[in-house]
Amino acid sequence: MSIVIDNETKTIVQGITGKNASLHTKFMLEYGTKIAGGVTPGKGGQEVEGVRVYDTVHQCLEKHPDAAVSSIWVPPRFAKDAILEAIDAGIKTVIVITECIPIHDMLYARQKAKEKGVVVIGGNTPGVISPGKALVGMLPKITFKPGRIGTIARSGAVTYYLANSLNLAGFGESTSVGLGGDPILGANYEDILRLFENDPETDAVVMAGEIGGVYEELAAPFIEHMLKPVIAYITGKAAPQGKRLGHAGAIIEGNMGTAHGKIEALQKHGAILAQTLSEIPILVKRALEDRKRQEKPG
Amino acid sequence: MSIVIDNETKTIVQGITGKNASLHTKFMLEYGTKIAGGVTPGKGGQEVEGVRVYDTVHQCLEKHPDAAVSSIWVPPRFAKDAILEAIDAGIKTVIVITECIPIHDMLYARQKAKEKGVVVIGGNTPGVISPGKALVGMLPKITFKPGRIGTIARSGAVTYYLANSLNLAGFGESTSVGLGGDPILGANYEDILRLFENDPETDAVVMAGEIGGVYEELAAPFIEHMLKPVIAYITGKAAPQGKRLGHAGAIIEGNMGTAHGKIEALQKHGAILAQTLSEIPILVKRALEDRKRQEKPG
Amino acid sequence: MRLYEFEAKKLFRKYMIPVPESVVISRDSFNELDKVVYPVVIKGQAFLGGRGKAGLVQFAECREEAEAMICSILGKKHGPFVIEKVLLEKKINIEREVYIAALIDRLEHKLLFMASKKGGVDIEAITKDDPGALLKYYFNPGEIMHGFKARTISGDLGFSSDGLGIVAGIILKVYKLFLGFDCKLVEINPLVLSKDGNIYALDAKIDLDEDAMFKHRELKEMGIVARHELGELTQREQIAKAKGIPYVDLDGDIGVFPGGAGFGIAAIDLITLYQGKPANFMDSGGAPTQEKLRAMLGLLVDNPKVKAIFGARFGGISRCDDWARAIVQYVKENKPEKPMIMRMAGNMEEQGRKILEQAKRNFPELFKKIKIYAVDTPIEQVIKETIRVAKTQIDTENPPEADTDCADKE
Amino acid sequence: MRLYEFEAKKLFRKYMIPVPESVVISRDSFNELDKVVYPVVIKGQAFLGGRGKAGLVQFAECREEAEAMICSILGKKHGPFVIEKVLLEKKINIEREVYIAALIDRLEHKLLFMASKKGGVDIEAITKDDPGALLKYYFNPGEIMHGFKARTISGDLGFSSDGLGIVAGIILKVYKLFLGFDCKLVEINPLVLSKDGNIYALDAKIDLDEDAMFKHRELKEMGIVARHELGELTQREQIAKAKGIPYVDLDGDIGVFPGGAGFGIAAIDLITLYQGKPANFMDSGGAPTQEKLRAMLGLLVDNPKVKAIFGARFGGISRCDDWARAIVQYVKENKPEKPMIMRMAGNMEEQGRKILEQAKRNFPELFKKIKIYAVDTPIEQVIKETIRVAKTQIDTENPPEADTDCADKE
Repeated sequence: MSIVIDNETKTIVQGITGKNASLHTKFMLEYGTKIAGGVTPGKGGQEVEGVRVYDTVHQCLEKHPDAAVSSIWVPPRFAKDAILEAIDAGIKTVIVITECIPIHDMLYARQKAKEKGVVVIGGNTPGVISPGKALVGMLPKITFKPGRIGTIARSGAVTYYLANSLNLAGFGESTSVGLGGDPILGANYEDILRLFENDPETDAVVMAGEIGGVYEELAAPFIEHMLKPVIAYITGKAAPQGKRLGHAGAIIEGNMGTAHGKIEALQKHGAILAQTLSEIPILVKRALEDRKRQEKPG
Repeated sequence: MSIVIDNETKTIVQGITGKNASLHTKFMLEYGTKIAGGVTPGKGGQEVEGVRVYDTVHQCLEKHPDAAVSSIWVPPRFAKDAILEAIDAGIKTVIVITECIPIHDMLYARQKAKEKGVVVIGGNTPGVISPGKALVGMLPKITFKPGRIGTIARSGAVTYYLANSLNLAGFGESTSVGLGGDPILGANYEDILRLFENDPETDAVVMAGEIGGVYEELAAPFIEHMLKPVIAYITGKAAPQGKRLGHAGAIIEGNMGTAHGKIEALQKHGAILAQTLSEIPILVKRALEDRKRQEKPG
Repeated sequence: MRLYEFEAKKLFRKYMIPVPESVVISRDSFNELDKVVYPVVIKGQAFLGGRGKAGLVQFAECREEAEAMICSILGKKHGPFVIEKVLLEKKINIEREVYIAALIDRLEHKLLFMASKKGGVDIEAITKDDPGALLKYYFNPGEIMHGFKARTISGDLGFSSDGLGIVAGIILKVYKLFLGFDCKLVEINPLVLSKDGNIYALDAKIDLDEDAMFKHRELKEMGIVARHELGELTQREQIAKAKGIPYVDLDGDIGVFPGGAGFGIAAIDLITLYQGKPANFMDSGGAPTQEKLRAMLGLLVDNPKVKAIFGARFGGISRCDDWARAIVQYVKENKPEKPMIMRMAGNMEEQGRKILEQAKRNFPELFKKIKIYAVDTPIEQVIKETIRVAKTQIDTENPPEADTDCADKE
Repeated sequence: MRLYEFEAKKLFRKYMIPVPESVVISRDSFNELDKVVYPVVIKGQAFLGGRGKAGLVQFAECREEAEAMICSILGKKHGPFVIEKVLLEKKINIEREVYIAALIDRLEHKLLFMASKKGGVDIEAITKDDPGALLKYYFNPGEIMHGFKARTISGDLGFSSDGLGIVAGIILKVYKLFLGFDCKLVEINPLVLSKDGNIYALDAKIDLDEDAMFKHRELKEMGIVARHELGELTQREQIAKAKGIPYVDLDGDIGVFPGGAGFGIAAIDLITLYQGKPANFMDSGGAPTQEKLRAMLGLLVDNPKVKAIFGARFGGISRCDDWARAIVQYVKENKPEKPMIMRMAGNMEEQGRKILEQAKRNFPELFKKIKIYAVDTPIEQVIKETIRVAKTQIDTENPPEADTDCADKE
């Protein structure tokens, strides 16, 4: 079974009647993702791509009590409320596609999720894909191939480039997780690294980080305790201070969030650093071979 | 050891510089109550009856970490904050003398106390006395005599009359607890009945109730499980509907809080009902004799 | 403290909870009728429910009809209360009615939002037959209501499409008003969806917490001041309130001059138990001043209904000597003729007794109807004697015509 | 998003946090000097700290002195920022100074109130030597601060007597402002007790959350609009913002036309790694419209600094054919002369390629400087070629005089 989602996972789409959400509902269905229902307040009873729309998450769960994952596609001003609604209704994993969620809002929703033991991924995540099994979010299916490398990145585009680099070199992905580009994230690198470390379908992990925040630094100590190799790629070495680069979270604020700081922390704790995208599959290959050699004598 | 307070208990007086609080600080000290310090924001460094005043409960507890009880004498608009301060500082029992605390304020403070396992008595309690040992509040010492009857009442005056009736008949009090006349109370009858039931220094309990609220009704089922006799005296049989009789809590609202309802509930669960104050010691005596007779053959 | 429907609706408007257009009319504001559009609903303003059955809610098609109906409603009694105002509201054609309320659950010590699809009728009656018809949503004290919760409730009430969000918005506002004004209850029964697709709070019930009114100055500006939980204060109650004395007028002839509130309640019971009729409830509070004690006595002596006064002091915080001094001074200044039967015990009892005996010796005529017992006389005996004495008083002292301006209007 | 001190103090006034009387002066508002009382403190308004050391804080005893100082400060550079405004404040005689701040702790995901007795100096420097000098009080997200907590903090700061309550009041207001305006940081360093017994926020630092500004319309009324975290937007950045394009001007000559934000950041790194200089950061967002894609290209083509454009599309949500169509239309309409080296891969790659080849055939002259590689060419190679091409471009295309009105003012 893949981490986060697999082919049995039943999901909900909150904000399904929105333009992006309805388009990607179609793509998700095409990929084989099981969608139990959608939710848009006031539009209960409609259908989107054959998926029934409900007014509230509660109403959707009454009809589909086995739905365990919800993805959030609502505008940022409604994101906090939508996450809280999913938590209150009993959803166990919330994947927040919405970007630019106000920081205090996301902190609040994150806290409530922690109190209830709910996993939140995002905001501003491109989603999660277990290639060949299921996809929640807006990752393009064409980019991913089934395989045994786990990937974690904050950015959507970088998630694609990672997979593309790996695929060109003959690798594939067990699961690719987008953590999200917002400044406050539900799940962080350590949460997902932990899942990959325990995932029998994953041999190595590629994590891509970028300027802003301290999530990469926070995860670094955990890497030391991992048996599986972690290849890290950090972007933003040439980024200017005090300016937001697209992602709401990608800002260097004072000394916090520099690429240098992240690279230093990761290297110190045993991650293998890649300088360019093309270098990544080479480092993965080398790490897996090293691991094999080490295992033989032992 | 007596319930709630005894001669070793170290207490704090919040709002000590007020007129009533400073007068009763004097009386409490005369009675032998151990007062660690007083608190009035902005008056730290002063003294009241030889008791040092601090600006905050935290500052007082830094100097007197063994203080476990605090009494609250501040005006009603500051009561919620004062109770929360005591809880936050680590006080384990808060005795709220202040009366007419807004309902939402008291509900909030009560909830926080429950979360932290703090006992709150009151608001609008006349206090607690373990005769001959300690007194927290404004109960007049002259009225109480050491003995083996526990008393619980909402009202101050009724607490005195109960003790007076008992004392004239040769009884005395193990502890007398005023629950308070406000509509929302921290401790209720059941909480204190439970303490008396487990108190080796108490043989029987007299509880006085009055119109308003449902605290008497809520306690009734517990009486059935008690080994010690409970003599109950309920006032307000002749009270008008919808009018507040002195205590903020003493209002019959619709069908809630009638004396009739309380008497019925208590009688149903085995309490012995007294019609007048003079009847109380007679019923106590009879109940104790009955108990003794029952114990002999057993 | 119950508000009139028209007062509650003022608060609704403040929170943008939709109510029908309306005017309030009393005997001296009939000219407000000029503003009314017909058909109109006329509702007598009362503190109790059951107005429909009592004929206090009527529909008028034209001004003549309205005037006649208003005249028939104003001055009518509903329970103990006389109708003094009517609310005239645009008539709404009802498509659906539901019930919503925010209140304090005193058993659970939580905040409670209740909703039912069965609005417009007595909710207690409905839930007796069908407990499931009343939905309950609990909140911790101080907890805010999130939008999704309001939508969930709105959905549970059966609203969908545009109505879902509109009703959710009203639910949020009701809850905000409940928290914002420290209410004990905010109830809308019914909340209606009109045939033309609008949503209105047709009725409005609010119970305020009198003890929290200091936080809400704007209430005074809106003309909402302290009253009983149900009903206005009498003139004498207003005087007492101004002096800081908790005082309630009752119907009898025994003036009650007790110590604290708790014993005040007990005294009323005992008087009633022995077939007397208490004229009042009163509470001295802890450690009353001499001035306050004299004012308390004055309220009883000046009440023409009162034939005899029962007094009790358990000297604790309030000392017996202070109490005796206040009585002596009051009697010397006011020379009351009403008999007073009292008991004094407790703290400083001996000193108090000396003060009273001294006064009796010096002014035997003034004190001849005043008796003060000591701790060895049971309180019940003192009460019985007061009742007996009251019965011996001639009734000319208390002409029934004089009642109306002070007593509760019933 | 950092506010200027004078902007932060406007918000302080709104929350009744006491600040000294002041006026703001820029080159075109010298007449405001008429309002000033001397002695006065003159403070250059900048986005960075260390203003004292940089000579941006001065004291004037009279108008002549003030005018001279203001002239010396206006136009000065502080870090990359030019001083365009000064704040003139009544001089306060300081008895004590402390530090307080409310902020988000991103490690703990909590709200944090910090306080130190050592105010008025760089708090980071102080805590390096003496970590205990900085007191920390954590709050859950959304949690309110109770009065007692503010008094506890005030007491921990060493305030007592009247000061205890006054400072506690300011602490409460700072925290309320922090929550009320969705701030990332509200800092007062120093908060001072003056020799005449008053308390003032002498400095004021606020970082707003740009993504929460939609909640706070009044900011716009106060003249506070979106800017960089530190620093104002350039003219081109403002144009981009108006079109909904995340765009940041950088200093180089390679225009960057990437896909998402994450790869945009990576592209800047790679260009720099290979000794090129990126002219910008840009982000198309997911599934940009044709119109938006053309506007993005326009921003680069119209920038005189840009010598060559590097483009990359990983067709995912945004399909390669759409991307190709936008480029073809832009080129046909605008006939740009700048070389463009791009890579297109992923979803609908084949269709995209056909569109481009067709256009190349039909308009060979227009497309002669445009190269589009496919998935088999590593992205690094495309970048290297772009850098090489940019170096061959003659400099007349980019006369240095034209820079000033668009580029970041430094």
